[in-house]
Amino acid sequence: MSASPELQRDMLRQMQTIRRFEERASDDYKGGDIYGVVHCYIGEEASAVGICAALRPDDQIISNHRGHGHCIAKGADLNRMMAELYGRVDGYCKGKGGSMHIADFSIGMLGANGIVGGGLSILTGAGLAAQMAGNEGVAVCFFGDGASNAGSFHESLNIAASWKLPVLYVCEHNSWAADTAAKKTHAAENMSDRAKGYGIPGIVVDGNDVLAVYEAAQEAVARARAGEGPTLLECKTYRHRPHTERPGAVDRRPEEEKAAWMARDPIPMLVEHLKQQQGQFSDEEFTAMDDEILAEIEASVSYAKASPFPAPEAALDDVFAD
Amino acid sequence: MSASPELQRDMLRQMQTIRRFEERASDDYKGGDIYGVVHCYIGEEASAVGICAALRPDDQIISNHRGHGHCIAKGADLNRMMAELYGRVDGYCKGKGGSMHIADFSIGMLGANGIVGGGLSILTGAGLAAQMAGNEGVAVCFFGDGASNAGSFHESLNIAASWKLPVLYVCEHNSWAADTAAKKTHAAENMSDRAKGYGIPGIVVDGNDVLAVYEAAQEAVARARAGEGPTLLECKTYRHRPHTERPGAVDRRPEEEKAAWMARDPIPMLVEHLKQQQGQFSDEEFTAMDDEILAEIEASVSYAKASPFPAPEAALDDVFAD
Amino acid sequence: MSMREISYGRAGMEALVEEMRRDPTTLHLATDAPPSLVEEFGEQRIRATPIAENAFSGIAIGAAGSGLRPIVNWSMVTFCFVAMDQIVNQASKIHYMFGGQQTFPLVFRSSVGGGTSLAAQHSQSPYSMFMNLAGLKLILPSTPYDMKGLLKSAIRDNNPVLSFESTRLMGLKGEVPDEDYTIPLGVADVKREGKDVTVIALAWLVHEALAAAEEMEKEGVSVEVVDPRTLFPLDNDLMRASVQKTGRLVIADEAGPTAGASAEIAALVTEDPATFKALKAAPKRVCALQVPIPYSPDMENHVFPNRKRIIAGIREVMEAG
Amino acid sequence: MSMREISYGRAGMEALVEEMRRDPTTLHLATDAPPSLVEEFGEQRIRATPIAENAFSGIAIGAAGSGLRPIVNWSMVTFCFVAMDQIVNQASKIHYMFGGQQTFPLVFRSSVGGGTSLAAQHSQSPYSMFMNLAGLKLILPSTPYDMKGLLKSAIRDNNPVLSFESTRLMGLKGEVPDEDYTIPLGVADVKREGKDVTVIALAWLVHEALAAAEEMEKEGVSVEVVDPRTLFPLDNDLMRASVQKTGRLVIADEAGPTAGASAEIAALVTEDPATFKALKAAPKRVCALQVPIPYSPDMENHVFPNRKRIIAGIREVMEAG
Ligand SMILES: Cc1ncc(C[n+]2csc(CCOP(=O)(O)OP(=O)(O)O)c2C)c(N)n1
Ligand SMILES: Cc1ncc(C[n+]2csc(CCOP(=O)(O)OP(=O)(O)O)c2C)c(N)n1
Ligand SMILES: [Mg+2]
Ligand SMILES: [Mg+2]
Repeated sequence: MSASPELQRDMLRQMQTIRRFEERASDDYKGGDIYGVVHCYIGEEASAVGICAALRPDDQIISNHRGHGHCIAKGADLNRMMAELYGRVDGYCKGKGGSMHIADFSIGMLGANGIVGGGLSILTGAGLAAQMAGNEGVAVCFFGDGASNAGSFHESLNIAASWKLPVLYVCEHNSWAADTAAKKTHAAENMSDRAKGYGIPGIVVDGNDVLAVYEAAQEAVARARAGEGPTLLECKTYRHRPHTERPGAVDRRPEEEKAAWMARDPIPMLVEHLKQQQGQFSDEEFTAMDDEILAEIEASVSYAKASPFPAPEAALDDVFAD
Repeated sequence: MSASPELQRDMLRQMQTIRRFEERASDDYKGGDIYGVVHCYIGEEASAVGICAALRPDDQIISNHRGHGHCIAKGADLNRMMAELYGRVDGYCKGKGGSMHIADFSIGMLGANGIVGGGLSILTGAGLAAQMAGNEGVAVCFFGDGASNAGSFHESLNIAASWKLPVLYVCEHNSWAADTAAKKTHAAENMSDRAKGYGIPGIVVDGNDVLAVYEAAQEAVARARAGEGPTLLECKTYRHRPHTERPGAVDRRPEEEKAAWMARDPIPMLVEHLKQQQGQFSDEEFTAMDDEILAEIEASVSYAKASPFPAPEAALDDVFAD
Repeated sequence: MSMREISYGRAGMEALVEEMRRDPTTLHLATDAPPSLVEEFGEQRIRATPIAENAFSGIAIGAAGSGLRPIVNWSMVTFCFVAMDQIVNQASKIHYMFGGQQTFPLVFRSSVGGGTSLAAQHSQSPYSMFMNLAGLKLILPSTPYDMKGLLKSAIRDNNPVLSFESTRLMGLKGEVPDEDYTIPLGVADVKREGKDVTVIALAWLVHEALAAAEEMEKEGVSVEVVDPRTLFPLDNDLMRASVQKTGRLVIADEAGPTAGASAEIAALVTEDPATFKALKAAPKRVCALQVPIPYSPDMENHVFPNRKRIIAGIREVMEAG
Repeated sequence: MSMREISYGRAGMEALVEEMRRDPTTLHLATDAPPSLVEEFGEQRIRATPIAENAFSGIAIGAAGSGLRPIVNWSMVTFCFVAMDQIVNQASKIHYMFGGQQTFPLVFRSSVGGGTSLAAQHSQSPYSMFMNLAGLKLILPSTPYDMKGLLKSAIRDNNPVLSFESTRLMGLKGEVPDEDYTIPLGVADVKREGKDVTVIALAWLVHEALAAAEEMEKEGVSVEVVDPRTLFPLDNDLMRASVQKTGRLVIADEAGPTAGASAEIAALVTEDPATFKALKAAPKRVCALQVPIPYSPDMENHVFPNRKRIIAGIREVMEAG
């Protein structure tokens, strides 16, 4: 099913929200209000948004170190996200997690994860729980091309395939793992070629075309809901930023490669599509939408700043559940 | 290149040696002279023998928990093997290793290994060393269908493929991992289907036909020596025995399945072939060969029994190298 | 309470089966699906996994975070090193790093120790590696009674619990109540009362310590044998109280001493000023030699502590002060 | 000896580069191939690996057993948990279980500690987990001088050596000789002499202990600061001699106390009868709180020990006896 005009606008709004959220997070990180490390998803928004548009609210997702986009696409609250980045008590993790560990189990967002490949099996367990609950729930794992070379990828996909778990594995292939080019670390062109070895479908999609991602996701999700097992979906995409926002971080990627991908920015691509397909969408409308988003982001920063830092002794809480 | 008549006889001798060695090891284990655990390779001899026949003496192999066959095929000394099983000072590991840890680095046998999947990356490192030495050496990893589902399989094959390492990965697919049927733990029929995902050849061979194994191995080894990278070779085979020789161990494998494979015992298959192809080979010759082998095995047991147990305090030696 | 004699291994199985009957959200993951369990609970709840400890441990974490109560059996503890990322980076931290928003009730069972001629890769007692982490509970039962009661508590606990089960004790028989019971995590047990010296012993060594105590009694030395039973939470109070009473301490563990549970116990006891003052002699660790475990039986036996070495340790602390 | 000031991080890089120049059998494996290394040594010897720590650690073991001397950099120590099977079941046991027939010279480098707001999965000091194993050497340098000298020894050693490098110290400057030098593994260093109390401190805490010692000097308390430098071999003799001299012991470690290096040191010191007799007060551990590391800076700081807590610890043992 192709996306309705309303859905397309919603997707555009989400993509722009991710972008604006991260631009602000990057600024405030460089300004010293956000600590540790920030990995930006900018340039890859179509993947999270296209996939999550195909999900039910009670479906579950898991993310990696580059998690803001997945959180927002699954419906996370910007205020609590920003508060977490600011290290405040009202953050999603009460300031214990930071950028690499935002989670909201109440909306089926099972967490960003700081260990590459760490989320693959955890998410597969969520898929097992969905299967056992018999509620046609689906679980989606987002991970990078780098993570696809980790053992957990293999073990998880193989188990999910054997058990026909309702899981969608989304490889966001941005051609780099930190400063190492993908072509140095795997010889096969497409990660999705690996699906065959597990007896499941492997599909490549233009990860910068949110509508294409959405359609591919719908099919895979339908398969999962129908009890036919997992799919490996590979979104070819690119990050616009260096691996992290650390000032002075070098970016070893070739300029031509960057330029070629920048020219296929998923947000202008969708704006253009909306303008052409629907006539009625205009640059003015986009600007108005963007202004609303910027106001939301500003509000999230105000929320974060108004929230207190946790008491130092709060470090001792939450080691164990009751 | 197909095997010469002499080579075929050598291969038959090796296969029968493996079988007789293990029959004796099993007896002496049950008799209390061998400790811990013994995993028999009986029924799978064609795999080790066919592969190793394609190797140079300075090529390297690594094995798993079911290692006697690989050791013997690579030319290990029966006396020192038996002495190790007997836990004596003249054993390959001075009694420190036992059945699951026989190694002879001097002949390129890098060890049996008690951790499923543990040898895959270690052997890949031997392949890296061969590549860097530039001596056209090849490294061969033997592992089971069970091990193929471990993360180390994926990580190792991917790296070997990326770096074009001179490695041959031999999956001995005997349809069971201990008491769990392979069909419960992986959905794809052939492990070799996984090769495509790494951009390397994946080949299935009748693992009970030593000549077929030998020919497939030669091709893969030639590829490796020529710098063209690794191959995944899957030998379909079957063990005649339960997972271990522990008395009273249950064997959950269906009787028909066992019977079908027993009828394709690799040793009679080769004997038959020799008789038909070469006319001159007879049952009498085979019996004579077997008698010689039995005498060798008997000698290895005498050697083992004559060797002293290590002093208890020897437990403190060999923790570190100088 | 009416009692039955069952083995340590059987006690573990009973705890598992009874808890699986009690709570339909439990499920079992292991490379082997025992037929008796499959028969009772079905293939959905008794899963035979591939040999992929890292993934099936992670799957257990994810399932736990999604409302199930998985029980994983790694079999030999050494197999869990393949899964260490999931244990250390995920299971132990996941409740904390997400600010406590979700609970992860799960149990990882494994067998520890040596004495079976299985050599270095199948013989280890690495529980102390998990003690330096925060976020895992750790049980180490020494009797059928403790096994059943502690494992039930572990399954009912809302946190990841590692159950270390002694290979040497699998066949050991002991009394177990017919009725349902649990043993709270964090409560040590005085396995024998005494007044001259405290032996804090773990798992198999509890029995060696009891044998040593018998022996020493003949010489007029009264030995108190304390079994911590859980390594986290660790019952400091009981251990310290015993040492304050006796003034002497021997610690017996099947693991090597270095940074082991024995080191932690020695540190906990000596760093407490009141207990330190009460100590009449330096505490003594009676542990395995700090080597990998060798195959050949005489060498292997030489590596492990036993009642004789415990007796020697007791004599040493008795003579010292 | 002519000296230069360089940073701790730079000292590690110099050790690596000089040893790679010295020995053509060395090679470097990490998920990142630093351009400067690739330029000097080429892509054959400086390998960029996939994010597959388990395999590339195992590859290092295999390469070491086949005549090479691999140096692996895991980057953050927490990434090595993915590779734990290769470290525990293979690297630490492989020389032993094969009866010593082959040597495995290899180094695994990683950075440890916290203080960077990277939260639980990127902040840990788990060295004690490797101390309970046998078969691994462990270094933990605290100064540029020690870093360079110890890392060179590690690279030249014929055994697997884990190098734990303190994140907090990467920018710390210190004097390093121009000439080639090594520091033998297993020799502790008295970083400051004193007579009233011994502080055995690890890595970053060495500097906090030195600052604490300055402070205490003003109050007339003479503090000896001992840096073990290597956790295996651990220099028992020097540590015990220092405590026999001062009669008081504080142990400072950035890791949590439970079954940590601090527990082992406490046990080693107190179990020695002569040192035990010399102790005037219970030994005191000043360690991180036993929790995963939180993100927000004030909470994170609260978790870690520092000079203030060391001073408090010193006061406590001074007042006790
Ligand atoms: C096990 C592990 N090894 C290394 C790292 C360091 N690291 C963090 S992100 C990253 C690159 C990940 O690449 P990819 O999976 O392609 O995701 P991307 O960053 O491209 O989105 C690396 C190496 C880590 N976090 N975990
Ligand atoms: C990591 C790990 N998990 C579990 C085991 C226990 N185990 C030993 S052999 C075996 C089955 C191996 O099956 P496969 O790889 O197919 O080899 P086969 O025995 O069939 O030759 C298992 C589960 C182990 N040794 N290591
Ligand atoms: Mg990437
Ligand atoms: Mg098999």
